Amino acid sequence: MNLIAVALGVAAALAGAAVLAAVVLPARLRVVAVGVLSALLGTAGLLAGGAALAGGSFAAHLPLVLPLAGVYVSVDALSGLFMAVAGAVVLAASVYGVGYARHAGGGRGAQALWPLFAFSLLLVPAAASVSTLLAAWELMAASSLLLVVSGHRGGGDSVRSAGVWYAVMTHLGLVAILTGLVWLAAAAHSETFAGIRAGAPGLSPVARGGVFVLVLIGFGSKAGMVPLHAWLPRAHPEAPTPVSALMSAAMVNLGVYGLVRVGLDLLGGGARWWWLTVLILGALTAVYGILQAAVASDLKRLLAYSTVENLGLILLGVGAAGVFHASGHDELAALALAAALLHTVTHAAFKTLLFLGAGAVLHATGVRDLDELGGLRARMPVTSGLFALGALGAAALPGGAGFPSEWLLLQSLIHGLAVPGITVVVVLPVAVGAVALSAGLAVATFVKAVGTGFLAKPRSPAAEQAHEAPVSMLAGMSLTALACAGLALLPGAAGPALRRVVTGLLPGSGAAVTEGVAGRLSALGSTLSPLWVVAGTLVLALVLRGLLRMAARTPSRSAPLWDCGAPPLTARMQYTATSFAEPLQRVFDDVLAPESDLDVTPHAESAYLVERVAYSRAVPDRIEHRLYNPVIHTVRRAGLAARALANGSVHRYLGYGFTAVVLLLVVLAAAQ
Amino acid sequence: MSADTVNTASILVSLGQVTLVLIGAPLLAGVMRQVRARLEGREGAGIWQPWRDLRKLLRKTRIVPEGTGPAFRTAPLLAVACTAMAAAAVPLISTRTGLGPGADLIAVVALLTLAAAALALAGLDTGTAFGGMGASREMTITALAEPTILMAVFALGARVGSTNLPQIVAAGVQHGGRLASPASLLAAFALGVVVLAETGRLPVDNPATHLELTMVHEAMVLEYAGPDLALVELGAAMRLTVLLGLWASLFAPWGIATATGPAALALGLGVLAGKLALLAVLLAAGEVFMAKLRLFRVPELLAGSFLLSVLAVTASFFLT
Amino acid sequence: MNTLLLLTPLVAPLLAALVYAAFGWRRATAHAGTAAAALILADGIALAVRVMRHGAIDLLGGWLRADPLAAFMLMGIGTIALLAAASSPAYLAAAHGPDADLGQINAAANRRYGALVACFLAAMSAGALAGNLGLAWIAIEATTIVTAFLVGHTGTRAAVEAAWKYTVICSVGIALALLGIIVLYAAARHAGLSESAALDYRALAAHAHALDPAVTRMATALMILGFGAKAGLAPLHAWLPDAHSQAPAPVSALMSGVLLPVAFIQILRVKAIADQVLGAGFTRALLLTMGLSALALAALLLIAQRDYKRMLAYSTMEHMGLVTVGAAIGTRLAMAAVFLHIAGHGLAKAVAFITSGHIQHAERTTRIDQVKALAARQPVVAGIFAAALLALLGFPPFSLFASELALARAGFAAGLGWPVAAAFTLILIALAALVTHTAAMLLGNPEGGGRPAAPDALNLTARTPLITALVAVGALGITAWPISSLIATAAQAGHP
Amino acid sequence: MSGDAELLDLAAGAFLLAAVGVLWRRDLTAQTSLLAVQGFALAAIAVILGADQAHPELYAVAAGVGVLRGAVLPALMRRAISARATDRETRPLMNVGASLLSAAALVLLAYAVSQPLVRLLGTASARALPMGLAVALIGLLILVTRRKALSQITGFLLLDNGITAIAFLAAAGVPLLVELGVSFDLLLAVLVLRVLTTRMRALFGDTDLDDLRELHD
Repeated sequence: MNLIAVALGVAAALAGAAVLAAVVLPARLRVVAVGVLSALLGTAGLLAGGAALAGGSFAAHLPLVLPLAGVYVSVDALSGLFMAVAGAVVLAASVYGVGYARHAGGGRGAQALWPLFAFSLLLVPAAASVSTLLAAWELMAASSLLLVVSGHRGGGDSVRSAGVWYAVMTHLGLVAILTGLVWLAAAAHSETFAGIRAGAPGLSPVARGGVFVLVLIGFGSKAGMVPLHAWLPRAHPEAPTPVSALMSAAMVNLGVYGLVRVGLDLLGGGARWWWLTVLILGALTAVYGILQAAVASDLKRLLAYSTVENLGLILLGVGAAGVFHASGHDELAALALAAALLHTVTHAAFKTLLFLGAGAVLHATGVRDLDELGGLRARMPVTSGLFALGALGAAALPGGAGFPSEWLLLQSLIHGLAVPGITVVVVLPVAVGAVALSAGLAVATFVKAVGTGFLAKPRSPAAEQAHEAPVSMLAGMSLTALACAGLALLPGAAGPALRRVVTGLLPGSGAAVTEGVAGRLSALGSTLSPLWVVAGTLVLALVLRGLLRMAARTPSRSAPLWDCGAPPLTARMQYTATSFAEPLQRVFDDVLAPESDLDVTPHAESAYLVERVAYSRAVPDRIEHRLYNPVIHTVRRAGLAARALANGSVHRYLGYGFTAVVLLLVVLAAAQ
Repeated sequence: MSADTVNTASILVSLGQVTLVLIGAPLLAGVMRQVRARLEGREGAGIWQPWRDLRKLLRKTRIVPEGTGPAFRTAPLLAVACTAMAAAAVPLISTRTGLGPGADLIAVVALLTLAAAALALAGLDTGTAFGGMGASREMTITALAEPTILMAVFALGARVGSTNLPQIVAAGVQHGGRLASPASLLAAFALGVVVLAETGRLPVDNPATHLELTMVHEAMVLEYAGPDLALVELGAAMRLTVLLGLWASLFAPWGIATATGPAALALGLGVLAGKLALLAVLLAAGEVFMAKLRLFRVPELLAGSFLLSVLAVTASFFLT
Repeated sequence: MNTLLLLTPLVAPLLAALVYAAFGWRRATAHAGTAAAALILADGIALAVRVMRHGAIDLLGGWLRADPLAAFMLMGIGTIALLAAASSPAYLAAAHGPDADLGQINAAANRRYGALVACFLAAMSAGALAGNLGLAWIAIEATTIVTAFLVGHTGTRAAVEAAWKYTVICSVGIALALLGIIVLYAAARHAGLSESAALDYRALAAHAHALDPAVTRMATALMILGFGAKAGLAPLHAWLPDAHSQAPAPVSALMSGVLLPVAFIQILRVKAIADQVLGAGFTRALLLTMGLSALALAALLLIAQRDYKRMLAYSTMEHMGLVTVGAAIGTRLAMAAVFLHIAGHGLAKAVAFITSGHIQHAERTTRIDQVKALAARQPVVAGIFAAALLALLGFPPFSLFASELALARAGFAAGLGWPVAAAFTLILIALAALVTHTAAMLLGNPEGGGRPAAPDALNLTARTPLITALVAVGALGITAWPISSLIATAAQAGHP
Repeated sequence: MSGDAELLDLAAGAFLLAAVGVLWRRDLTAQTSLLAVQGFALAAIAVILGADQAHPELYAVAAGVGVLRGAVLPALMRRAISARATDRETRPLMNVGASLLSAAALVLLAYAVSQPLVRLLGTASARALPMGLAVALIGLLILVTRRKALSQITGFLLLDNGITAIAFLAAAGVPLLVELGVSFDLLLAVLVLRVLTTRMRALFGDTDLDDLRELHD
């Protein structure tokens, strides 16, 4: 009996049960039941994915489901990877969700939608026909959309606009994907992936290119690719935390999945310009995302933009893989692809942890603004520690989950210079520069997040009354933290799975990604053994500490801060997130175009005495301003102008008909 | 590749490098201060002064400021440990270091960044205005220096087809002619600028000043005293040493041991000491005639070096 | 048996109409309409089974004919009539209100309402069962006349205005159709068909080869234009928003849900004939133009929409436009998608309209900007409304997703990629507008404004049919096996 | 035989002239009487055709048509007018001259369009067929350009007369059943419109359709 089939079946059953439980059970029971069932659902997904990664596969055809199309399901290693990631995230987020939802009230609707969303995340990678993929895709979009707006009572207008943006952008993406895939299916005379695979080589380059561009737009928008990212930093922060985690760590990945599935698998690679486009857009996305994150002071918004950055890096890797593949260097392609996929996994791990941590903070203080936080390390130590671990991963520093994957990505790019072609020579250095810049800015960003959010002293009453999160939330975070640590120290453990996925897509590639003992990660003559690095550092630290202890004659004592002998320190003196980011913002002034305004209220008596100085600064999403607003305004204006078409005059209405009839008759008369 | 083999000898080499840097770093700092003093017409305190300072500081009682947390307490230790780990990985005396294949250039850079980040967090943890200011500025500079380093790595690694330090250095030793190529010259200059930035030297930062407007690194560590301060100072010196050493081994690898024989090692040690001393003197001399840049001019400098490293990459492709 | 089956859909509602005319609208008679609707539905199902078994059934020499399409339409009429009739009592009860803008609706008005709705059902059943252009025309025109008073039911200025526009525009359109019919009749007679056969759909299709192309072209164009007016297609579409916004909610539901499709299937039947004479090209071009322009108009006018009932009406126009594009594609898959879409849209739109009626009664306004935070104040109403709109926007699991998807596939497979792409782009604009307006109505917290919740805007008896209908749409989207074979055969008929 | 043809042409000409007259005259009363004339012309056409093609049942149809379109409907209209004596189409959206010119254009169009049908049928009666189409188009024109509710009803009736005329000329009338249905529907439609007109008067005080501007986007 096929384990994948069983696991998927169980997952479906669990999803149904969870929805039912959410609808019928009373609030308190409901939260627990849904949490447990969804956690099991995630586990089932994890198992199914794991089985596929271990070499299993599964295919099925359900003709009666989904009218006029029927459902085709098939799971291979690639699907398995994304399924496993999604399952793992669902598992952690569901456990966490028990505590969170109990606090948030756990409305019936939201609770019923959660398992649906989770299941759709497993369904998308399993789809094996255009219709199935689109149905699962749209199911995912609908459920997540409703979950995003489920918090509208608290959030008010921001939630509403987030929901509208998300709905429209995701549907834009859907239209693009639908057009592309349906075109592909029509051209290949088959609706199933197998048939398309068979028929794709016969397509005209125009059709292939067109299809690719369309799916790039569609899947790219889901993956937050600049300039189609606008929905992401709006929707992710506004959603309830477990939902944000699921969206940021699992849903966006599926954009990458779609691109790989269609571009590399169904279309079997393709022209070089496709992937150069992906690569360049990925680089842009990475840099733009991290820049916005670096100057953001809303914690969840910061994390959302960091998601944009990491997805940019992943797209960069995928693009590089495509370029190498198109140039016939399948080993390099395999390396780049493995790097991208590994980063997908690691990003999922640390981003889940970070979002859950941010949710715990929100849950404890009700504040998302880093400027209002601070001093949490004393009040919620566990959360702070776990968040710091996640931040280490996001900053791609040794000991962090992001480090090995970004290392692998750089390796593939560095070796890429072997590929001939002037474009490559021009593009690859820029790509490396983008990766490097985003890595550097990521360090600054997450030092800011941890330093101003959790360290120092509380800057608001809310932060002072903060308390540690309940057990279930901590449990969810700890699970993720374990995953982070594992990926950070033993990335090589993911080697076999990655190789299976990669060789499945690029048959030409040999064992480009090898893994040795103790999770050492090697790529074409370079090796990274994060375990040794971290262990060595820790050993050295301990030795030093021992030496110091011996050297110390008197025990350490505590004393008030010196602070240059300044009067007692108040929280207002601290550097806030905004002030921390100020130099960076100044450096990248031209890119970010921040809007700051300063109004000085002079004293009543004299204009020279200042009574109050109000300074406000906002860093709007510039792309959004420059690109979207004009479009929106044009459409609005068109709509207002169009009102004249229905101005109420019955004569005008009849006139339409009269004109049409006369025109028609004239045409007919002329046609004789 | 011979560099891949890890054996007791190579591990000993690494340990040796660590201890060497631990001991030698303050000396290096001493040399620089002495040179500056002399050039400025002062007597100078002698090259051992840093060591005396450290000894003094280490004897003092360890003071934990109120309201600071684990970040503040562990940061100095972590910084030193990271730098030491880097020292173990970078081929200073010999290309046969303990991490062997794991001695990756990117890893080394990451380690040094980690050290900087730890101190920045410590600065923020104090909750003082100065701590935050220092952290913010330090992180800005690091963030901007990172690309340059990695581009330089790209330029050097692309040629060898690996970012493994021993391999790069060994390649440099084998065909020294390459070192004269425009690529490596440009990379050398770019990396040099970054080294200055990363180690908080002029014109980016002035280690000798405590003037609040200009402080970067010093502002971060203002709250440290006693043994912790000693660690911080030591860490800074080690950072300088390791980076200079790295620079030397990358662009002037001559004399570095490619084996683990005692003679070779001794030679390597001597040559290294010479190179470092020379670099230190040059650096100190340079600083005498240089003024600190305004903080917001620093990015221009770094941008310039980034440009150079990009040129280095393209050059390494076109001109070889 | 057959006679019974074919006559019930006409007689049952007429009887109900008599009941209302005789006894007026009271507790005892309130559900006569519901019974008639249920009869129609049952009859439709029975017919479907029978037709699938033994093929089409004729009566009165082919004037009434039950083929799969007719049976399908009857089921649709029955279902949505059931929905509308079941929610009529609640609507009328709520319409009795102190507020002036809904107009005083007294017993006489209720009596008229009941009778007219029943007649409306009869007329639509006739239109569905018509096997003959003449009868079809009469039935469609009859619906206009009957519904004119239903549109003007509330008797306000706006209602009278809407009724006038509705009657004039639809009569003109239908007159054009009549012109087309007569021209076709002349051609058929000249081709030697007997008087009765010359208007008979099947006979015409059978002897299509004998018809004169030029004349048929003119006839077809006029008929499609004319019936198109009643199907809410450009250019004679303008009555639609006015009538839908003024008619009582259940009537709007019936119009959007079935009246337009009943007119639309006449177009399909005409197309089946014309395509044999002229080839698919002519009707395809005509229908594409009309469908796309309907879509474009709907999308444009949705953007700056201020009235949520008009919004729903324009959304109907959008869907009819899409369905027309599907008809233009005309392959089997496309036609199956068209029928599935008609079914799903009918149900969802009916629910949406009926709910909008409840919203109107609770909020005393139909302006979008005056309805705020509905989800917080009236969770049930808002939930049903939101679900219906999600269905209309084509989100799975609702069946409209499946049909739109199949439609796109069919379009690209038929080489009509560009029109389909254009259609979906327009749908995207429409979606943006609908989502924005709906979000503005539903989301937010009540402190932000809006009236306190009306006590029980939707009691159990009123909400059950709506929820059931939504569940049905969802079920259809997951699997359509109960009607899939019927749809398939209907799609096959005349569309090789 | 040829005499019949001439008679037919005569009747058809009167038919068209009546339509043009309706377009010309602003006085609603005059319009109504012209409408009556046209109804009788239509009946005459039916009679002539009946005589010509020996369709006895056409006489019955003719009688029905004459009664309905010549007497009943105009009577209905007149009653609506008599309620308000001063009903004049004072300022149509398109002034009379222009509408007459466009009517001429429409007549030409009608001729051009109906050629295939004429050629196909080839009968003497068919040659008069374009007149019917022209009347229908003129009816549409009136619907589009006249402000008064009653003028719109007139236009609608013209449209319908034109169509019926075509039915007679092209195919000697549609089946009786259909003919009955059509006429019945027509009657009802006009009744509905009349009721609405009276309501409109009650609510708006006038029947100027430009007052109907409350429903718009």
